[in-house]
Amino acid sequence: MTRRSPREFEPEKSRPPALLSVDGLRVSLRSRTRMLPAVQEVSFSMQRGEILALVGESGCGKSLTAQALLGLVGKNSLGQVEGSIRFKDRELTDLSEREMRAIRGREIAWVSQDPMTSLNPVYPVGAQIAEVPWLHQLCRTRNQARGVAERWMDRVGIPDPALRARDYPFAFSGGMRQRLVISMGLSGEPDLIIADEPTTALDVTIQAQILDLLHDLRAQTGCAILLITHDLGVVAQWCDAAMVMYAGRIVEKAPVGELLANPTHPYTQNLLASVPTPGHRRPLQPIPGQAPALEDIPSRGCPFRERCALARAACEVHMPDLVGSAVHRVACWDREVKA
Amino acid sequence: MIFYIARRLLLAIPVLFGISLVAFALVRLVPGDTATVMLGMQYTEARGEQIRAEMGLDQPVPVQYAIWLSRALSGDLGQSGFTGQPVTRALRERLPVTLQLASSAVLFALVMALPLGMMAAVNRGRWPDHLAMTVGVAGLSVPNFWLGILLILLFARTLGWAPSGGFIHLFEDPVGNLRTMILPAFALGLAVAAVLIRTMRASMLDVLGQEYLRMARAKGCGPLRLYGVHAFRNALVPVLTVLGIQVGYLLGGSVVIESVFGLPGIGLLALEAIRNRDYVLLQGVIVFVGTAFLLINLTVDLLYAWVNPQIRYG
Amino acid sequence: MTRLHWIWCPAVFLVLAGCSRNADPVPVTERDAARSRTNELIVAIQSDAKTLDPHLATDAASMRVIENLYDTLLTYGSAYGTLEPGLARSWTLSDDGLTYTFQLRTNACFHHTGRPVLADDVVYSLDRMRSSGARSSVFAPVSSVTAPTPHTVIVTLTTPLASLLAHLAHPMSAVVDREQVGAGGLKRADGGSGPYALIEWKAQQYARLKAADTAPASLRPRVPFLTYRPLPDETARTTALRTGEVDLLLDVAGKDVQSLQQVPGIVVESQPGTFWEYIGLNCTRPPFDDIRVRQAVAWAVDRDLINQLVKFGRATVLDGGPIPPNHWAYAPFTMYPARNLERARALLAEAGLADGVDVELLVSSDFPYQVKAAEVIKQLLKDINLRVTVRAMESGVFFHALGQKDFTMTLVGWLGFVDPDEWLGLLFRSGALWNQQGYGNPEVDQLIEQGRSVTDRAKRQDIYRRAQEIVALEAPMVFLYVNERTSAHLADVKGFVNHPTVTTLSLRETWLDR
Amino acid sequence: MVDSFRHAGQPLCPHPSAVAGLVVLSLLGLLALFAPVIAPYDPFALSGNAMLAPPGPDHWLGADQLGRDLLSRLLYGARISFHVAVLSVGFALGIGTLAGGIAGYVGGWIDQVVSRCVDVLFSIPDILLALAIMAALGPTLNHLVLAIGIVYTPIFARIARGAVLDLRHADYIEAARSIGSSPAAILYRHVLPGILGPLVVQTTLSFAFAILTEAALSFLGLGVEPDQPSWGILLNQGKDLMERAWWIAVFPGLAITLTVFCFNLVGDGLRDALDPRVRAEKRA
Repeated sequence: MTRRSPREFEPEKSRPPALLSVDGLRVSLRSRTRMLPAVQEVSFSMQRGEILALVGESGCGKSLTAQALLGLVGKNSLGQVEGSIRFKDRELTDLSEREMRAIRGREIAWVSQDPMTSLNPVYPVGAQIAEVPWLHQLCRTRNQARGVAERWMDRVGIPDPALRARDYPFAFSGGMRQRLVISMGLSGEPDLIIADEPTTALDVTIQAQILDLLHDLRAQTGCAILLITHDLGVVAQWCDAAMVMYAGRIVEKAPVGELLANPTHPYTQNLLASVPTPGHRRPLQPIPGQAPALEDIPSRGCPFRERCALARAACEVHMPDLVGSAVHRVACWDREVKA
Repeated sequence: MIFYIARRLLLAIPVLFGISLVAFALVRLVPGDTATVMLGMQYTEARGEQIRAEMGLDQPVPVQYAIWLSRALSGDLGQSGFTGQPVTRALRERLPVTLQLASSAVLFALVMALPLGMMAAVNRGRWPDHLAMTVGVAGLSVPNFWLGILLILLFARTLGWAPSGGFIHLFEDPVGNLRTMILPAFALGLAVAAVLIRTMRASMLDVLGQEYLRMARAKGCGPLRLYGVHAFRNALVPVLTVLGIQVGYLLGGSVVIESVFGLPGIGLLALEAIRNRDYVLLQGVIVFVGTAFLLINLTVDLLYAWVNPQIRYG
Repeated sequence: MTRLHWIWCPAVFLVLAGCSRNADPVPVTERDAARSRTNELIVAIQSDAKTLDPHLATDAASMRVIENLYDTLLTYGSAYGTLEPGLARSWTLSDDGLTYTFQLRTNACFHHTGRPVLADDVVYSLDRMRSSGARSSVFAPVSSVTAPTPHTVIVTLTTPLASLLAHLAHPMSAVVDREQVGAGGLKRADGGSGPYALIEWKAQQYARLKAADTAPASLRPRVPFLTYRPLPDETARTTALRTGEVDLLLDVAGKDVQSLQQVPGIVVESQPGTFWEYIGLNCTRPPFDDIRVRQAVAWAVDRDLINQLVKFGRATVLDGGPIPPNHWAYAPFTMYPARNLERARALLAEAGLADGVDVELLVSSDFPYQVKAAEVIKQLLKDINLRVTVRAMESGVFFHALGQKDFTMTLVGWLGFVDPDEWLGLLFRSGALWNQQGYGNPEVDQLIEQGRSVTDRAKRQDIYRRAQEIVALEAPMVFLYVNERTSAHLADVKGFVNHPTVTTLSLRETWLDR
Repeated sequence: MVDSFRHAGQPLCPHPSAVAGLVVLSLLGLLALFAPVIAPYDPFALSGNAMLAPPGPDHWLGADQLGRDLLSRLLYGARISFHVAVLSVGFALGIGTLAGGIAGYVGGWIDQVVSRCVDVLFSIPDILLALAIMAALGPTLNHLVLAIGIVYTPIFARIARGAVLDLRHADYIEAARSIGSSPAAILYRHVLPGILGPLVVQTTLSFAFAILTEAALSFLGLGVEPDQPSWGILLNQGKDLMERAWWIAVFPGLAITLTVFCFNLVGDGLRDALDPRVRAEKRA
């Protein structure tokens, strides 16, 4: 908990208009027989320069939320997106695919989960990075684009970029590749970067380097970062605020300090309890059971109740709303008890 | 890279040796020999022996093989027993036809298979997919000689759009040449197209699930760029491998197709050699075709390396 | 970044493929000098020539090309059975019938060397034919050939040979250029002095000829270029004629005659030919060493049915001897008027084969109509318990097997040219080269000898009638039918004469009305 | 993550096309088996009246030049096709699997020899090889079986060798070996089931190829006795009569196409069902 954002956290209402505000986002996936709701009732907003974490176990709908923001689901028969995504005063759900394309990479960039597979193996990396400014007409010539690419490679810490731009992805180590992916995201000079578990595939020391890099770049360019992770340590160290997601729903949302100090939702509490804390010797408590598969998510009631020690009759019937203070909201019938 | 090629070439040597051995042995199992066929009804032991002696066929078989092999190594495949023409010259005369036939068939197969396979993968489970898969299975099931006959009936006999056989040299009459080649190339290429459609679809499906493709979409690539640039080249890698394997089919199939369309290529040469019991020629053809097959596969591997940079440097 | 060069790879491949044409030594100018559809006659043939050496050629395709490249001492007249002067402008026969004296034309020159054709060349060629050629046996009675003057050739015989002139007129009795023979053989080269000279022969594609500059103006063919295109597929051949890709088909299959006749702009000419087909029965091997078994086959075969099914009824059934009705030596007798199973069974029973026997019927796969006929015969002979297995072989191996008498039963054809000796002497004389049935009857041998030495046509007719009766009765061959000879050409091809034999000598007088 | 969701809840596809192929094949097999009962005519019976008869009430699929009933000939031809396919593929399967299995299991110089032989046979195009073998042996049904069998042996050898090599070091094989099972028992009990999947798939697909090759060889005149109603021979006989009697060439071609098509469908279905690699890919 050493690093904090330069700006202290402020209540939402007093801040300038949000960069991104998501309201009632619902993503359904088509199965053979019906539409399965994979993401439900997701609402949040982000400011410029903010690093927001989206936390949860794998399969809870984090990545799907991110892809919905990029308009990568719903434009085909596989899924359907409902709700509102406002980005810089534009309603993204109303945009055509062509308009969305102009936004992707240019205004909202994506840094993907697995650097090992995110780079196209058959093209030199420089060309892949240069593709972004070239596609979005940030440069007039291919040479300029190449220059931009090399500059970004340099900025993300790749030595000798002019030479290495001509290399193919397999010639880079995992950490280097993630840097390349990040530089690919940044080369369009976006306002929002969605980083989908950017460090899971890397080992711990590299992890820290990459997150430091993201952090620094945020400071330099002022872009916002939506960091998707399952790692609370990462959240604690690098993020401003965090949302905890379970079975497609946001169950708790708070500034990072508040969340860590005062976890309210039983799932959040369990999550924290299952992570070792340096300096504190206590037994780790794994969460009993496992997150439900998409088709097993109960159609009503709280999806966590099966694994929750505090489950009660109400949990069987209704999903609690996300309520609470302006900064700390939680969706649990037990919150009154806690409070 | 050079080491890679050298290694591949070295590995090919025992195989080539084996091919020559098989060709030599097989050809000698064929009842009747060049002398008997040349003399036909006028065959007598004495004259047969005389001709065999002239052609060195009176030597013990291992000796014949040794002599033949040593000459073959210096590029001399001997002389056709029947026409007296050097085998290499006969091959050179016929090669352009087969080469043109095979490459036209490949060209046709690629032109047909790559877009269809891609469309099928992109529209998985919908009608373009069903169409492509039906072509993919049906194309493999239609006997190429039957297809050739039907094509002749339809386009040559009924519609009169193409000649029903024979060969016109490319440089003598390019249009005529194209007209003589188009039907056989189609008949020969359909099965290859079928295989390639299936391969292209499968590999495209594989590629479409890859992270770098989602990454490319997230960069703002449109479908053309996405499929045409990012997915295409990756999907091509298995297609090339399969194409290399198909060369064997092409060389074999050209025997039948050349016979149906009366194209004077290597395949027809092989049939003539069998018909005339022309030992030297037949073993020359088999060795040549086997070598060509190996070399083409080597080329395909090199192409493969070109498409897939990891191999290039590895 | 978008690298699409690979698209061009196959295309480049294609072009390269086309580039690797073989380097023929013939200069391009000569190859294509002003050749066009108005001065080129294109003839479709069934297969490519095997050799251009007249003395070695035995296949029809080779003969077709060769006969227009070479001169012979005499040639066939356009009326069947007549002979006309060729290289020899006149000839005389000594009174004892043993010495022929030929006076040669003085204006004949070899194409390749430009040398005039002299008596020495004739001597050389005849000696070459007698010693090693495919037809050496027909010249067996020739004791010597000499050239007393540059334009006189004397052929001396040991016994009179009535058929000598006809044998000399055979297109393969050609006079060849000795220097060309020495220079590497004639298999792929032109050593002739005939009306056409070879420009280019590309295996399986074409053999291209042009009117020889060396020929005297009066003998120059009217069509400057003559091209032979091998089209092995029957369908491809007729299609090529319909689309005008070729001008002339020399052999039209029975099934196509009717449909081609209906095509406007195509002229179909048919007449009885001299190519006849038979079942050969090996008289040296059981079961056909027994004359009764042979006769049983002759009675069991339904010639009309085979003719109908295989030849579309267009052939002429041979129920007597093998010489066809259009020939002067035709013998009007009937030996097997109709299929008679009772007789056939009775004969077999007499031979102790009432339960039948297994036999193999050898045919050449290169002649599909003979394979079809064999299939029919298999079914017909089933009725008398002769269980036939049809075995088809490529013609080369097939003819070798015949020559070695290594067969029991075969179905094949024979092309008679002009002299009856070519029908009977070559086939039925004991020990004759083509007598693969191993048939021998002293009386027949004697008749054949007589037929050769007697020059009077009426006498010969009687002799050959007797011989045919014996042969038909003893049935070393079961004669089936003689084929129609049908040619088809575009209507603007004029002056071509459809000859009963395979000869195409009239190409010299053919012209194009374009 | 979309992908992991994509096919969730989708039941394992039962391959309707493969089932259809199997049904048609069984039907064809029955027709072939009972051809003598079903066929309306003796397939060899000549008839001057029926010569080139078009399809009609007397001859459903018409008659050929010798007046033989085409339907009857096709039915008997199916017997030849199936006979050749089953025996030749059986030969290839037996010899190939044995050779490949031993090569893979024993390794060493035996493996080298077998592998090189396989390479050599692979390098000669199948039709050319079969042609040369047929020319060497002469055209009979048994030789046809042998020639096609030899041509398709290397593919089985290669599959078996690859599979055995993969399995040789698999844990359960090591375990079996460590408890002292004999090599034969290991091969039979452990290795064979492991390589069965790919072999079954290849067998089915090879049936298709074998039928095509038989037809091609017969078409080129290097197949069985020329009066036998092999589909390739029927086609060859029909090709010159296309204009007068299209049915002689069209129906045998359709028969070949249908049969091969069905074998291919079944083979594809089996591959999807049996090959774990493909199954995994499909899931992905």
